[in-house]
Amino acid sequence: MASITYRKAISRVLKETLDNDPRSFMMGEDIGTYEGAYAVTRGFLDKYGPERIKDTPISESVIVGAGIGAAMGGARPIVELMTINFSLLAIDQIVNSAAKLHYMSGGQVTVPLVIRTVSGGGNQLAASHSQSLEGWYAHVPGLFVVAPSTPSDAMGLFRTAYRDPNTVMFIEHSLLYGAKGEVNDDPDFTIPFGKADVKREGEDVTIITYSRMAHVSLGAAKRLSEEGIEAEVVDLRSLRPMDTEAIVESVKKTSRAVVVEEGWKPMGIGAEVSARIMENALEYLDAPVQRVASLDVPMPYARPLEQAVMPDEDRVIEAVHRLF
Amino acid sequence: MASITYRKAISRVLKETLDNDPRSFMMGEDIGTYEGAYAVTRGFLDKYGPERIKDTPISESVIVGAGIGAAMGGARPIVELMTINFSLLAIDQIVNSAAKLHYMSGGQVTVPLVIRTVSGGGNQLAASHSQSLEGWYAHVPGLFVVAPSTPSDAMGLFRTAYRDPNTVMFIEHSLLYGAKGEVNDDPDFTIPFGKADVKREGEDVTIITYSRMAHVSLGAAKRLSEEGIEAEVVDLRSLRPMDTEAIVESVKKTSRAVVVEEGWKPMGIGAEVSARIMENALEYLDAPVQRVASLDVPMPYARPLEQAVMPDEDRVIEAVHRLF
Amino acid sequence: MKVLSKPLMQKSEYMDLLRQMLLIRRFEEKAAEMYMRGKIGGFLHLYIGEEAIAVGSISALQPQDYIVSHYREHGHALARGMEPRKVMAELFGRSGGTSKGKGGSMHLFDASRGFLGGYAIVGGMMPIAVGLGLGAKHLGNNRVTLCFFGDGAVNEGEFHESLNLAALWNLPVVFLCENNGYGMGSPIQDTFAGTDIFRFAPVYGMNTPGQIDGMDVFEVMDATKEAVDHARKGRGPTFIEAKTYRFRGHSMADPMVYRKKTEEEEWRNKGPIIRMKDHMEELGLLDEAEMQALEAEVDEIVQDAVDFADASSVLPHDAIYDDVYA
Amino acid sequence: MKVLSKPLMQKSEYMDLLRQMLLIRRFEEKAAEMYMRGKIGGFLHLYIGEEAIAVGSISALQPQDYIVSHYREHGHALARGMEPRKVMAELFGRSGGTSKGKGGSMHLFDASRGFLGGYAIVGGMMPIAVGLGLGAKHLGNNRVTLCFFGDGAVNEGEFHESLNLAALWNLPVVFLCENNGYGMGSPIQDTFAGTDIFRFAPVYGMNTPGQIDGMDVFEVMDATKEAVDHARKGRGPTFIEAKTYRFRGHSMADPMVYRKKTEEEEWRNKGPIIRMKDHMEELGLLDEAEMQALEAEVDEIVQDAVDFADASSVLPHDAIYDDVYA
Ligand SMILES: Cc1ncc(C[n+]2csc(CCOP(=O)(O)OP(=O)(O)O)c2C)c(N)n1
Ligand SMILES: Cc1ncc(C[n+]2csc(CCOP(=O)(O)OP(=O)(O)O)c2C)c(N)n1
Ligand SMILES: [Mg+2]
Ligand SMILES: [Mg+2]
Repeated sequence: MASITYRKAISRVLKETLDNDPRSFMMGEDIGTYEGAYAVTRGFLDKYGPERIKDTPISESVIVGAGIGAAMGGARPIVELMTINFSLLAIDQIVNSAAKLHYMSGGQVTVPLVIRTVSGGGNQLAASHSQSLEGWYAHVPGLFVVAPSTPSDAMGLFRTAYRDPNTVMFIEHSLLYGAKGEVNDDPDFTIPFGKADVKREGEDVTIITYSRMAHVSLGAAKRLSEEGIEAEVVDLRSLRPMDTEAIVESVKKTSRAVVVEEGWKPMGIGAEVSARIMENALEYLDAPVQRVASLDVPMPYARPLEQAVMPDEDRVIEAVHRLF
Repeated sequence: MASITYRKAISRVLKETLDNDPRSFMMGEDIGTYEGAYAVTRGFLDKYGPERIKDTPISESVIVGAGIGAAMGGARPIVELMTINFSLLAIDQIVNSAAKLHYMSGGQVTVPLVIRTVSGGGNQLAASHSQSLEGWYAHVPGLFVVAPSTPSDAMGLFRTAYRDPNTVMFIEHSLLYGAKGEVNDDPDFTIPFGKADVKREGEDVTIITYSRMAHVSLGAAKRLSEEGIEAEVVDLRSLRPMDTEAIVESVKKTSRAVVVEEGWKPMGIGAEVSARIMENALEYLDAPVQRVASLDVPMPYARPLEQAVMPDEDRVIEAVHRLF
Repeated sequence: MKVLSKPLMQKSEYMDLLRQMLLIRRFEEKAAEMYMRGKIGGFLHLYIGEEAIAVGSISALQPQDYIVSHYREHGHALARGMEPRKVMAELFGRSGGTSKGKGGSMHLFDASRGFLGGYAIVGGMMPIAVGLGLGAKHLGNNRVTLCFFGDGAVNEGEFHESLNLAALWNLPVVFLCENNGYGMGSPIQDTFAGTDIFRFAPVYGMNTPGQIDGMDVFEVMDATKEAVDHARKGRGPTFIEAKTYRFRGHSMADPMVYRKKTEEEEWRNKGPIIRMKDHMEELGLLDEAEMQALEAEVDEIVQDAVDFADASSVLPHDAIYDDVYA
Repeated sequence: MKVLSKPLMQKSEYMDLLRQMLLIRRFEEKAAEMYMRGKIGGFLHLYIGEEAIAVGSISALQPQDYIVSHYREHGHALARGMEPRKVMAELFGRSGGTSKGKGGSMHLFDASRGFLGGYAIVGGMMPIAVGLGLGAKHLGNNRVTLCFFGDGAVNEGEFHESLNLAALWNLPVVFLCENNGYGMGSPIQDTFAGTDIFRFAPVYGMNTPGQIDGMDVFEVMDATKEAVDHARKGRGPTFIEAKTYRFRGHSMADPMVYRKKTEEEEWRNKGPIIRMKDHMEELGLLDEAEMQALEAEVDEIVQDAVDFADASSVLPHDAIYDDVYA
């Protein structure tokens, strides 16, 4: 067990993959010479050469489409879309091809493709560059969607994603690359899809969250603890499939729940979690499930405004208070 | 008051617009010579000529982008995307430009654009051509999203959409074009955004729905009535903004709710409605809000399978029964 | 078709090409009939008139090669040797279909023959073709990918992203544009600002024979052979524009208001089957009796396909959940 | 720059072009400084080295014309006459900024000057430029749209969809590709299969002067004048490829590992300002004192912009909800 950054963890598991499976290669914008917009692939081009670390044109649709084709043909591409905002230029390929080819072919073809991308705000990149759209992909049957919050989860989930015969959206967060955490050295350490992780135990309220908001929630939980409220923090990790059981189990214990997400509220992850609690644990609730999400606006550029738009510890605490 | 089809109603309100506002024009794939994939623009090219009824190349991104630009410059384009499935090829322009330009410019520019498109399944068009993705657009601040279920609603909402200075996604349903209904002859009859319509009153259960599923729900309500359950059918009509008040008011009266949508369940319209009821009317509920949605699979081609995937009266009734 | 004094191939090879084109023609005619009778649903895009392209080009492939196509792909499927029974059953939405009835007319697949799909999103197959080429290159398995698409697809951005990447990475892909002059009801001159589609190829530094006669099965075969060869030798992609015409509407739902009858007539007279037949007759390779025998043979296959499809059951409802994930 | 024996314009016009380029240069240098001091956040893409393009091309426009650009648009904004104060305040994220601090460096707008945005999605401004042209044509207001984008944007499908539609509908749009040889860290030859971007134009039947020297403000001005004229006369769009170089990194976050120092040096020596200055000196239009006065004038404007920005407040939090809907 060593403590490394989220960036390092992803970098390491990518290298491990490239080392172990000659069918694998990476492609994306500026992952080679530039070494990655978030420096995840630093040193990769030197180590693996341009045939396996492929810098692409700025052509998101063919980047993903070519990943699909290569995967169908037996190669194991790992595609990087620089951010989830740009994935909108490839969303047709993801949704209409990757997610559906297995089904439309009656099971004849598979698309074992991992699409890595970066979600979230917080870098003052303004409205078109600060979105959290992973919920859209999790809407679509045929895809898997994971969004790790820690180095260990990133490694465990990446291995599962890579070994899976389906297309997996692997959602990273730009503000987490520097976050440190312990990782398991076992190269066979994997985390199954659809398994949430209780990142903190507590008896009084359940906070369901994922990705960067898991950290915000843990911060809030710590402060709540000081006032005597013990929050259980359930990190979904996997958005499709979603671990209803873990959510319900925790809510049955605490009778109160808050969902914290960085995206917009309507038709978001929080709505889904709330609806699942409604369906599976209504009778256990002492108060209505609260949703904490970004404000319902395009992201403004100015730092104080941007900070006010995204959920923070204060807003999580406020939501918890509303339950008591 | 005359009874006309949904197709005719939309056709009529489009003509009225073209007749009254010289700034307006239409553009889209095969709306001219071919007279529209769903024959909504039959006779338009002859009547208005190619300068106002513009057949475009199959280039969804520039179709929408050009609509945005023309709207910013003071024209009043009405853009047609043949189906919502193809809107994925234009979604970047819709989400990253149309929805955000007003905000990113600090209020300097506006994008008064109506994007008409067709959602839903039921025509055996299989997985990539049968989706109900309007919830995605309703996720995005900066857009308005409406999805009328009747000729009258279509006319009233279209007028509001056209007169609005923002971008509006106007969602039609291919299986509704032949549906008839009374329409108001007043050319100033409009329906405000964010106003649901109670399509049927009832005391026992609330069915919240929109678009074609409003008809399915009404059918179910009729049958439920025969067994003594009076369902209130709330047609959202507008998905952004969504009429929380109408939902809550009805649920307070009935204490039971089912949400019926044609799209997939996770992060869908039903999730959102359920979460809003959770937040605003939990204490009034006698049973957990139920969601009825398409099965969580890509749409199969074979008719019996397709029919089994989409919600029908039986499934709505079943969901209602679960509440008692 | 070049006027020849003597055959360039074995008679059996001529017969085979003719048989394939005829099979497609009759299959499509039967499909239209079945659609009218409500046996087939959804969209049905017939390939009638364009048979020479599928038959000519696919004959240039080896068994390990890949094909991807658009939604007007019955012809490509049959030319690749996919079983007419299974194809028809797929159109019927039955469990005996190529996708067990889940894909339908627009989504034919036969992985065992490298037929990796009809794609219903215009242009959507092109990035995937690039990927198949990329995968083949990466794995070093020497497979070539043949990618069919229409003239309308040229206006999708993906067309260009695909051409550029294939050329940039020198991938073994043959892009074959079936230019039938229309995208639904829109004539190409109303949607494409240029005059010749193939002229994009040189801008990307891509090999191209230019525009070829898509009604001439030999011209298509030769051009594709060269392109496949080029790809197989590691020299990269080729762009072929084959001029053709669809004799029927865009789909069965097409009201057909946008074309002149004289134009249709003209093209019909240039049809691939009529030309092949005349050509073979001129060369003394085909007589009336042989032609009748061939028709009978083909009709039987098609009728058998319909019988098979009709007898095949629809998948049970619980199979709806299969094949979502592998 | 052509060697001339006598000036082609008034001295004041020369001075004006030089002043504009210098203003952009100094503004950008100051912005870099402010970024390092934490006054500016997000991405900051400097225009240093490319000034001749913005200044030359925009000088060919009339006040009613439109401009759209990418995220590297401070130069275009200033050349259009947008107030440096407001631009700097926008970079600072302040209420005195062009978008009240909501847009930032990548999203400058000034509707009063027809400056309709910096766009942060590569290629995203091109369809919008087509639409502005379409709107102008529809409304008959004779406005021309000038659209800036980089060489990297050429590989986005939207580039082609836009060129095609503009050419097809004969719209008054000037596409100006700022080919600085790189998209982030990727040299164009690693991402574009062709050799010359402008060669797409003739395939679409679009007017083009080909590749011009983007370091020569006059060449840019002349080419754009012709293009704007062409558009204004109803003859349709023009495609201009201007060769240039960015002297700095892609953004302030660029580790700059991918370019040779010698290459950078070479281009710096061809820089637009140095060339203009030399040119004017040769023609006897500029002496040392005038240059110093100009620098002082420009420095003062830039310092004033910083002072203004610094004094401007951030919007109050409740203004977050404004401007979502009109
Ligand atoms: C992205 C997308 N846009 C629109 C459509 C609707 N559509 C189906 S086929 C077609 C015309 C395509 O024409 P072409 O590529 O020339 O092929 P052809 O039908 O002539 O063989 C259109 C517009 C679609 N399926 N996908
Ligand atoms: C759709 C999209 N993909 C990727 C990016 C990330 N990105 C920002 S700028 C850039 C390079 C663009 O290069 P070019 O068009 O040559 O313009 P330059 O920066 O050289 O002026 C990239 C890849 C983006 N903003 N949008
Ligand atoms: Mg065609
Ligand atoms: Mg560049």
